[in-house]
Amino acid sequence: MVRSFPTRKLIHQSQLGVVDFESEDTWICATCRACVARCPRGVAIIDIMKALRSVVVGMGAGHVPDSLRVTLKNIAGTGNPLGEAAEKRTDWAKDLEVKTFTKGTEILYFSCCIPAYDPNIKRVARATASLLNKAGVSFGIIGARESCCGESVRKAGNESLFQTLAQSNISAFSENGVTKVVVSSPHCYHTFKNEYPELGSNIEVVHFTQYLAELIREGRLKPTRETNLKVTYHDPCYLGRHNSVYDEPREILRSIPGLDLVEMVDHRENSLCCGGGGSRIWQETKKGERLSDLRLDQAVATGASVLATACPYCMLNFEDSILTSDRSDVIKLKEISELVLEAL
Amino acid sequence: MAVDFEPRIVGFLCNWCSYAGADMAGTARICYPSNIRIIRVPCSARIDPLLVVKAFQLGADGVLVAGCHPGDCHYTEGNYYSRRRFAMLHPFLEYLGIERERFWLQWVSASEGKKFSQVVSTFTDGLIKLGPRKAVTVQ
Amino acid sequence: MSAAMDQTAQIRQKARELLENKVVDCVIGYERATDGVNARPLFVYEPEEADRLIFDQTCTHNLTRYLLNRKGKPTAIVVKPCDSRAINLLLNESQLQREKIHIIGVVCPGVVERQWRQASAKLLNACQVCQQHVPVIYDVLVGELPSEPTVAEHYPDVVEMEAKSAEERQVFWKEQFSRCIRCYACRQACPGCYCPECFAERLDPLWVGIRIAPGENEVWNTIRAFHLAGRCIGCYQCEQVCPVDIPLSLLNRKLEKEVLGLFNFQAGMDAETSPPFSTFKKEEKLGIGE
Amino acid sequence: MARIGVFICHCGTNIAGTVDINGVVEAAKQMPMVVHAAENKYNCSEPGQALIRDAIVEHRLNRVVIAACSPRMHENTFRKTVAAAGLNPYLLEIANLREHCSWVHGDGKEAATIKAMELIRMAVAKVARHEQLFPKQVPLTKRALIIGGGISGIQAALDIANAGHKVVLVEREPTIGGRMAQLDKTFPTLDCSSCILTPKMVEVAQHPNITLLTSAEVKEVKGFVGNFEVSILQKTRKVDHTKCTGCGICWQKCPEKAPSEFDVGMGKRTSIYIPFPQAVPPKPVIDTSSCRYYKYLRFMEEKKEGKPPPQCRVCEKLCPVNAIDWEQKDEILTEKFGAIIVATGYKPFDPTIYSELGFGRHPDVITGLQLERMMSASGPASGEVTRPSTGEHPKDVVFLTCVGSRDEQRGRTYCSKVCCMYIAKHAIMLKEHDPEVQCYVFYMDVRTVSKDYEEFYKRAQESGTIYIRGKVSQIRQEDGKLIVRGEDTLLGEMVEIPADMVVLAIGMEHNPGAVELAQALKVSYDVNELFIEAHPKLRPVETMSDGVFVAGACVGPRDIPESVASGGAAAAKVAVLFSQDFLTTDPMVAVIDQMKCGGCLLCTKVCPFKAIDTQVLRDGRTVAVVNESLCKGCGLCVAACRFGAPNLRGFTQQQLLAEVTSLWQ
Amino acid sequence: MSQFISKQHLLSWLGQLMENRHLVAPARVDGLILFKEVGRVEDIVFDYENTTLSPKEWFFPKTETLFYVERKDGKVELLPPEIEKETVIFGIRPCDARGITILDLPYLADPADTFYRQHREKTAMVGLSCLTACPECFCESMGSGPQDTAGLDIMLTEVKDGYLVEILTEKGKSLLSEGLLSTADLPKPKAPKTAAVPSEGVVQKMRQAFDSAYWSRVADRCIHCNVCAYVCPTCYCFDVRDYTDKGRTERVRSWESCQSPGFTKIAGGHDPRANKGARMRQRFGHKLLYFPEQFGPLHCVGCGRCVRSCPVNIDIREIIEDVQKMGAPK
Repeated sequence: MVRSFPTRKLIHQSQLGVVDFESEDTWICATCRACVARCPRGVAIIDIMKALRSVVVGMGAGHVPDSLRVTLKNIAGTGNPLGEAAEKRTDWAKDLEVKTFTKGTEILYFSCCIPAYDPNIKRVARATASLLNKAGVSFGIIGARESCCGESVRKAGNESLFQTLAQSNISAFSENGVTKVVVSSPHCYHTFKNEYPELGSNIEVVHFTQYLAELIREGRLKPTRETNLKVTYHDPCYLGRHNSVYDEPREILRSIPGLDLVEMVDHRENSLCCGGGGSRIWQETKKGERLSDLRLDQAVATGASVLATACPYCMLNFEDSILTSDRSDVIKLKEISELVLEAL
Repeated sequence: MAVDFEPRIVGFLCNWCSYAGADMAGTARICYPSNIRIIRVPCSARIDPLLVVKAFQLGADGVLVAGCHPGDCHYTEGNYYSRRRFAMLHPFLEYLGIERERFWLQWVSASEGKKFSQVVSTFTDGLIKLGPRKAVTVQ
Repeated sequence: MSAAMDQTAQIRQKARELLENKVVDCVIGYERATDGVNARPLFVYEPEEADRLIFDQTCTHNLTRYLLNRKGKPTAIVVKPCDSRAINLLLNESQLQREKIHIIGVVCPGVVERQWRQASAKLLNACQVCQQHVPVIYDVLVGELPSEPTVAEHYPDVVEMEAKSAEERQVFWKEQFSRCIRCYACRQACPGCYCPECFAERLDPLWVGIRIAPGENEVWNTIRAFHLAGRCIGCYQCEQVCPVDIPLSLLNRKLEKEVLGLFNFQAGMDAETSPPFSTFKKEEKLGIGE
Repeated sequence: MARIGVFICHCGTNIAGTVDINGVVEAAKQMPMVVHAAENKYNCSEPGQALIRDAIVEHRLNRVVIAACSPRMHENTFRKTVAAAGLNPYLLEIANLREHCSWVHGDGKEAATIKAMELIRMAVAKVARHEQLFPKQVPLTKRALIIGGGISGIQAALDIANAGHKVVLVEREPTIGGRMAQLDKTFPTLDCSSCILTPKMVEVAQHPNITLLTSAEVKEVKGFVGNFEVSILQKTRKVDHTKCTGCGICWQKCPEKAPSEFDVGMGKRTSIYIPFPQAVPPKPVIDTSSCRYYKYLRFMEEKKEGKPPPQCRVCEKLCPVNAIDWEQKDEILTEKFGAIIVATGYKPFDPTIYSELGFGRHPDVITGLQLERMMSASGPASGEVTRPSTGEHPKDVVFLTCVGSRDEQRGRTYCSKVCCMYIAKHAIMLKEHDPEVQCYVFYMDVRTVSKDYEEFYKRAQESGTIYIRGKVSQIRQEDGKLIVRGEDTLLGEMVEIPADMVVLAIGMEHNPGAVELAQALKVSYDVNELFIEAHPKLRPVETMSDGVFVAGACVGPRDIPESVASGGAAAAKVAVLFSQDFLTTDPMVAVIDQMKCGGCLLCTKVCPFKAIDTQVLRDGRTVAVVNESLCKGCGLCVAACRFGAPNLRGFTQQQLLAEVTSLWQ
Repeated sequence: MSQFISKQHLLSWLGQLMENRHLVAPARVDGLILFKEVGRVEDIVFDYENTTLSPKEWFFPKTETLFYVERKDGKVELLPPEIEKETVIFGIRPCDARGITILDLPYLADPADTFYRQHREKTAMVGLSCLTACPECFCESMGSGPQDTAGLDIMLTEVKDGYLVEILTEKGKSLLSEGLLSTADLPKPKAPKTAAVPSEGVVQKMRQAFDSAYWSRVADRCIHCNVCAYVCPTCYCFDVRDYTDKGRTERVRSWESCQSPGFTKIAGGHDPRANKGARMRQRFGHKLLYFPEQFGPLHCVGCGRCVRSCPVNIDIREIIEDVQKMGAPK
């Protein structure tokens, strides 16, 4: 039974101004938006959580969880949460012929830091890049000039770091004449689409599943290989509930011949969060309190052999849950672009 | 600029909202400059652009038209039409040399006594700053 | 001039045909004026007279004026594109019945300024920025469709006048209006001015006296233009007929530009769309009263 | 020639405190056409009015200017004073020296006095051009139309009919009774709903002054207060109600079954049916979508292959008075009315959009109204509450409040007022039906707003119902039980309750077709498509459109006492309207000079009240003419017209121009 | 031997006149040539065919206050306006001067119009004969001519670097001091030929054509814009109305024309000359029938302004030819 999280208590405390910033509760919220979607009073609960955290980070009222503090320092220093060197940002694309973005290239592919640096999530960026090559799309990456989108940084309450990251990304985009960006992570998608415009960016933002669905519809990519896999799809909160993108991923999966798509008991707008949003991905979650374990049980309960998703943070959490509950033989974890690549 | 220049202002107020708002300013004893002369009309849509042009021809320094907030009109649609009519007259008068600050359209509801007095004071100050209408002599 | 030649021939032939089989009782067109250079309106009642009809670059008049309160059988009329917009205006304001008019539409490359006894080559300033070379409404079309020349700025003169300071504009208009002799030729030439009793002739309420002086002239010219807001179809006959050459089109075109900007409406494009002052939108932001 | 009298009021010190009254009186004497000017301590007082009356007679005044307080305050008082002196009440103008001068220019006495003089000069210039105006008498049809046969409509109909006026009650459903007829018991007295409703329904049916039109809808409304012309669509019932005696053989023998709308899916009815036993009129209608004969006719029409379905027509054979009439067509009736009362009621909220609650997926999740039908003795289960899935008696019942109310995400921000109480009623009655039942109620707030409601809520708690403060996040089906998962905010923990049955307390919503009716009646409606009253507090049953009244839940969620009260109130308003033989219209309306009208008909397009029609003159010209009963006197046409043909009496062009020019005389 | 004045002397003479008199002369205004009171001699235009508007407005002003009525301490007072300073109109063409003499007939006939008479007495006319004639000039057919001196006080005829001077009236004599004049035996240049218009017997022909349908045919294209009447040197119709302002009533007279819609509207709203044909016939009837019958000469001086200004080219010469061609009335 996952620990019940006292949202209303926190809201009421902040109303009365008696928030206990020392308590761990301020850092529990994964900003999965289930509460905001349901609140009959339209209360902006996520913004309140963000505000509480910015009091801690900004005015030092409490203490930031260690792992998060380290990650924020990395992002401030090297522009990515893992503290890797900025130049190595494009190593994942070494052996694939991926052009660097120049003026006139049609779209910029923004992989997000995890697929760029994390060894076992690199396959997502590589699969996406090869799909774009296969479809003959004019795309490029801007490598070192690009830094973390800052979505989780802002949700962690570090507004000033978010502003610097956003400004540097926006100027990188405008310098290179970027007009359209395709992203792998729903978190980058969310912040580029809804938060960067506040700072003056007006480029077109498309999530990879939306772009891929279009490519398949136009016939520039034709999944032909027969795969008799039973697959269930997990709606990442920032793609589904935050930005109501539900149908494209399913359309892609159904376009793969022989693939049997089954839905988990909680799906689409009622999907259960993997626990990675709102900078939770950079924090330790005690065993037994990991939402991704619960979500994995639901995936297994559908009898599917493959759990598909479209978010690097979800990939990290599910990868971890599969290992800790050693069900790697029961269910495989695949990103949507991997499944499509295998079916070409 | 004459220090004791007292602009002559004609105010057309709609009976149901802005005239009542002016009454409200009265009952609340909120003072405002006394240059405005208020003419009561049933609705802001009753004010014929001819009346505004005639007022300026006779020598008015400023004309204020006040009506209900769009949506509150006692006759449901009156102020929508007057908004369109004066949205056309305003740039046209400016084009003919009557400065922008001399012709105002303002929405004042029956409870906005305070706002009415502010509108009149700002309007009057603007006109004092602008000075009297220039009597252009033509051979 | 050959294009004009065959347009004239087609018009004459069309007019003779209409008159012979009694479709109409009169054809209104143009004929050569007594100075041998310009054109003047012509009312043709008999088929033989059809050969007096001409059409060339000097046919500047807007003939639709003559259609107002015509009784009896239908009338045929030669119509340039700007004139055709006047027909739409009058249809929208239920002054004409469509079945009572037979429209001979003429493709118009633009007409020249009317100067007595001199053939001027300078296109009317309205024609220089005209974006409509084919009538918007016609029964039969004379002349082939030219390619539409696109004109970037449709109101260069108005923009230039708007750039002036309030002081300059006030002096400019005061001088122009002081010349006005209140002959009301601008009203008589305009298809949009058909009021049974013009506001300027009203004794009670007395909007405008008969004194021909700057004060009264200003009210007359301001309100005449404002009564055409959202209705002026841009034939600018008022400016053509003004004996003292007051640039009246500068007034009308300012209102045209405002109506286009605020309501995206152009007068006379069709007879159905309701003109700006006859309708409204609840949420529209018009930059006034906010 | 105008002989104007100016009466300047001290208003105690309100005006005299700032304005130099004597100076103003002297100035007034010099003004054109002023023959008498006097000051008065209090114009509006009895001695003050007497002084005015005497002065009118003594100086043979034919115009009066009162320089005192705002016309919005005492215009009518002074009109009566002037009329009492034998002068036409409209030959009067009021200069507002108090609110617009002395009270707001206290700091500049000298400027205030000059302004006072100029305000009077404007009033004098305007009153000089006033003409005599006479209110007109318009004949009045003393017949009332009531749209909607629910409890409010019934109450209004009975009250008006008992006041001696003819009434036509139009109801869209085959029977009157509305939502209340679907209820079993009513809170807080728990008396049986049909026992208190059906007598009133019968009274309506038998009342000589009431004509009842069921299965009928109002299509179009023309005209104005006192002279409405309404076209009503009488939908065909395929049964001739003049012949039918309501013996019931047909609906007993009809072989075809269809889901009963009245029982909200809890029961079935025959194709030829009366919605419920006590229906009024007790005469059936044929539902052509499910009737076998019509299925046969449709089959033949589409000329499909294969064997045509049976013709049936059992009802036609068995009917002793052969009242079945297949040829009966829809027909439009046009009737004249003096007043209209809208009582179209509400529609229960459809909770399917709450996907997390599983309504429509789990059979045991039902709405409050469905439970009501189950509990109703004349209902499909004749009072026996069973779980729809298994048919057993439910032991654990969970109630959810605010389903479709107080929820911004679903666009229903208002509280529906009755759900908390009918949940308490259900809890009490379930306990009476079966003492082992355990009821749970998930609530945000329990609202007990009227007399004996709080005590009723306490009774429900005492009957063992557990009230849990919190909202339910999800309902899951698990081995035959419904797991209701929600948060108990007082404990601060999540709770899960295995339940046999879940009842959703659905709120009230606008009735479909409300917007079209509102537009036909020119009554405004709000964002929730509920009718808007003329004034929420002071004129709750009137609307902005004269002669049209509203009652019951079509204005907003209302319980039965309020619906009955508003029905009665609307009826009272109609009775007041019908108490006079003629309607006097406001004389300050527009008038069009047909010599000046150019026939462009712009005024007919812009008039908000469609009060301007066209008329063809002898010389064939089409000109505009004002219908003085519809015109509200806004003057929009006067300013819109280029010809200057229309003029607004009381605010003519001449008067307003005179006011403007008087400032520069 | 005729008197002569050089260009410089002429300019200095005009400069002197300006000191104590209003000097009105043709000046360029926004591309138009109009008679205007000039402040500087340089503004005067010498090479022009004719002004757009005729000089009649200096004798019969566009708008004029006839008298004021004021209520002073109970009494009602009538205050006629005074015209103090004298005016000299320089550069009048002979046809316009002839026009003024024609205006004299109705205005100075008993009972004379005091305002017109004051203007006439106080205004001197210095004419400038025409060296060239425009095609639409037909002054000779109307009893005038390029060198017709009727109505003028001084006639100047341009010759090489100066002007021949003919002093015609006492007023002219008092204006031009001898000193500036010298003598020159230059021949008078030949008068230019103007187009002939068959004006003989047009009065009888007009009376015959009174009921002809010709008038409504011609009037078809007329838009009744009053321009012909306002530019015409001989039209003299006006409208009179009273206006009160600040307690003072003023009787105002302004130009009016038989073509304007309300001209003949009588009480009750009836207009005897409502249709276009009747109004067209009224204009040309007055020019060619009613005026000659009442005063003698034709009421047109052939200046051609109405021919130039009419937007729809209703040409009086064409009308006269058509009327002459008309046979006996049907």
